[in-house]
Amino acid sequence: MSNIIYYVSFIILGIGIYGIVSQKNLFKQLISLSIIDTAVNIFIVALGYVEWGEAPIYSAITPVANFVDPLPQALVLTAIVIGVGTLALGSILLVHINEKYGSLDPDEIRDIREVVE
Amino acid sequence: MIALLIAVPLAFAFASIPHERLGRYFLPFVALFNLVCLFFFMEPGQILEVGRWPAAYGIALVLDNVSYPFLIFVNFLILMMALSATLENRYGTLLLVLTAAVNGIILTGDFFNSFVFLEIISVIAYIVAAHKDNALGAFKYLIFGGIGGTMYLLGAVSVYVKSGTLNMGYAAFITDPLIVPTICIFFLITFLVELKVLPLGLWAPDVYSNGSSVTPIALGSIVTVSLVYLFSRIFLNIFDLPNPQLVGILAMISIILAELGALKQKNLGRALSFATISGVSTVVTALSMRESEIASAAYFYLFNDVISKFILFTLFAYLGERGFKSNKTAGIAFTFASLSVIGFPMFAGFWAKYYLLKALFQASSYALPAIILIAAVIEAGYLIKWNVELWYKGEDTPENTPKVQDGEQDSEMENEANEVEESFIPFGAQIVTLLLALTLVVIGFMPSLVHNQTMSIANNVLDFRPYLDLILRGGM
Amino acid sequence: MRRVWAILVAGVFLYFLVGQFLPIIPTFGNVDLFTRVAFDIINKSTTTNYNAVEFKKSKDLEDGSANVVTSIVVNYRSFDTLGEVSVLFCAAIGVGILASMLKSKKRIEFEEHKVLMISTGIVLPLILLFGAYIFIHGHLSPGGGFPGGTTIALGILLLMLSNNEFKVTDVAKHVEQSAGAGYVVIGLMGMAIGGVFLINFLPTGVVGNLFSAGVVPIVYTFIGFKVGAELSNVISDLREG
Amino acid sequence: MTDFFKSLIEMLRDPVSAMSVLVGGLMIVFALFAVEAKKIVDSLIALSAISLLSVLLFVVLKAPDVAITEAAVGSGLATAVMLFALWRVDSKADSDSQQIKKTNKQSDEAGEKR
Repeated sequence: MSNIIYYVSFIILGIGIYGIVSQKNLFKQLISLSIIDTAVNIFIVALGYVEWGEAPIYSAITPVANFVDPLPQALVLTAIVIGVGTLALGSILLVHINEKYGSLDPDEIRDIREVVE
Repeated sequence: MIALLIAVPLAFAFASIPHERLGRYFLPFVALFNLVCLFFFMEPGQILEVGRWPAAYGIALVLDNVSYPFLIFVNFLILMMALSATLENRYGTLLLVLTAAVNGIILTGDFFNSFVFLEIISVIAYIVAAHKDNALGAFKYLIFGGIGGTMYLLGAVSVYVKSGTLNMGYAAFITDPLIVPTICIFFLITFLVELKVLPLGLWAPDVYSNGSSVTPIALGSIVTVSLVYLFSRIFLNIFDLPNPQLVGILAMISIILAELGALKQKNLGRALSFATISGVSTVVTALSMRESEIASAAYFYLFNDVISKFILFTLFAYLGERGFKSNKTAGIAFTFASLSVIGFPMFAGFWAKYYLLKALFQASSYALPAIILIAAVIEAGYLIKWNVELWYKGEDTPENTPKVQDGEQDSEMENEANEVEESFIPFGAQIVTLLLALTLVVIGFMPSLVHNQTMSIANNVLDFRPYLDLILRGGM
Repeated sequence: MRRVWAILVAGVFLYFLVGQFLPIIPTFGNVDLFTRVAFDIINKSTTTNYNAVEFKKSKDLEDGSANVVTSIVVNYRSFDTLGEVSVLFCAAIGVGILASMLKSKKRIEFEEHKVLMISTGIVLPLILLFGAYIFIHGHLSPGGGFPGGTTIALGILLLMLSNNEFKVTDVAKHVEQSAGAGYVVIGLMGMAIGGVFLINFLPTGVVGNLFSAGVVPIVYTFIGFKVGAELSNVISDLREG
Repeated sequence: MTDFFKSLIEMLRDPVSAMSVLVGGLMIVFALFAVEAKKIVDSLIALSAISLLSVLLFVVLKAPDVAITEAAVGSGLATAVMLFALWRVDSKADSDSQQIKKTNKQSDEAGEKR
């Protein structure tokens, strides 16, 4: 079982960080933040994978416990919902910025701020 | 019993949805209830296992000699804020949830639970930061806070993977010390962002200078105190700080940069926010040295810095850059607070700096004292400049422009003068700022009041044994 | 210039992750569950001694839900979920505050679509039923309060898309408030009966039955309603502006 | 060279590695596209695709709970919220035709959850 999935999530995490630092448009930064969230969630669930384990639910198919580690999954459940909460706030903040400064590009915003102050 | 500190604010927050103004009236009573509960019904040395699951499996709330004084200080600040700030319609509900989250982050003994409370505090901070049409500052804070939160999550899960449990006491006991530094890097990034150490704290000046009476106090004092607690719990009590010299140097650079930044600010709000950054960076530098003397001095410094910034930001929110001509009491409180920040002899600030320098000289480390003195000089520079400017704002303008309507320039002076008359400070804010200014003076005369507390905190924080015994013993 | 700087930062962080962090964590898949807390949580033997849990057979365990992830989220670490619910609560309030402060009150209108109107009439009850199914069976099948509530919110979003007159009224606020208060009340009832906050005071029954996991289905129903109401508020705030 | 291919095939035999290579590779492409796309609408659609692909990965990693939550919350709601914000942000430059295209995408996405 090679660590491919770790490398995949690390690369996507790297792309997310690259996106936040390199993109000027604020909307793109919010999207990169969401990419980072997804990458970290995949990494955490992958940390809990047991090679021959089943989905951690007692059912007719898996009546006896031969499960994957359920705790990282419970943590990711919370992390996903927190990610959406932050995202919803970020979107409404972007609408505010666009309404006040007319654009989402920090350079144009900086010029308008000089004029305003 | 301990869970009431978190359940009651949440219950009131949920109950205050129907009417917008309801939350504002619940907040002072909830803060008072917390303080009464803390003083009369709880004493340190307790553990509460939520849902009666053993500490390693479920979540345990730990009330020991370190979290007890911090809880009292934070709830006292929340009560002061409830009285002094003018809250818009829904902000009361948000601050109730903030009370629950801050109590939670201080009490919890579980890594992932502190991540959830950290996220609650961050979400509320983004909303409060957007107050007074400051959406850009709030968005920048959201991006930094988002990265910080994800790093904390990675740190919490890697602790679980290596130690098998999420409980702070057990995890520290089990993980082998070799891998702790790499895991702590994740926590370190979060604290560098949240505690505004400059390269990662660039969001702070925009957020704190939006001129609202809620944002700098809720974020600058209440959240900062609870995050300093979490920083010292994780890096002094449970794990040890990865390469502390590097962190110390980074924080020292941040002090100097913040002071220089504050010096050249035209706007009082931005100058104060840079001053806050330098204050918290000083505390972080001192804490990163892991000496009980220095840590106790750091907590004293934090106490003085938070209270004086509370006064300065509240008065800035109400007065803006109008002078103190019309309300002398506010002026006195403002001057007391700024003198205390500089470290003037008869104020708490003097003792804060004195204990810190004494402890540092005993530990024979001379880099930080030099920087603290330089910072004090720069602080004295711009704070006195602002004080002088604000005190003599109203006087000199009427002399050189005789009272005759002869030019636009004159009418502009005219409406600025009578604008000074109109600017009133709500009664609650005046009382609170005066009360806090008095506490600064009282502690200036009797520093042992606070110093004994900080000594006991520092001794307890650096000693992991009682914390683990508390968790192993289990309890209620 | 910014790209170079970004690549540098991402590169340094990736080097730290792959070089320093990866060797520490166990390779993918060979995880020894015995060393982890999860082993006792799977076998539901944190307070009692270990005896194998059997679907539809073992009775009155310390936690009765068949879905182990649900038992962690709502029973063992129920405090996280309380915090989790208040994150969404604050996000919904935040969007409400900020949306009401917007000056340009411009409502997003959609093109009237006959096909969409009719298909929504057929599909919407099924979506709401599916959402309710998810959070009622939270302790048996995968899913729970959060996906169930979100599915309901998406059903309401579909309703918004299909006809413009639809408005989310104050009912959503009251549902959100009562569901949230209900969750905290269950925590306090646990405190009153069991002496400790958020204890599972109802009998847990046989693993696998519908009424089996004590407080868990009730808590998940509250969370389902609360999340559904909150997120439809968020969507309607964004739309009304 | 042959042992490289042999190890590659041997690795692809086990479902998780095979899936993580295929789906992971696709996600990396979408992530790069989302970051570098000129128009924000395209990067939003790419983001929604990443969420949906991550649902596949969660299913393969034996995490059905997380898969359902990510499908409903991550791709369903996050995309809807950001689309609404995007319409408000560049509502001036936006034409009606674009809106219709979006509503169809939105309704079938909510529909397939039925």
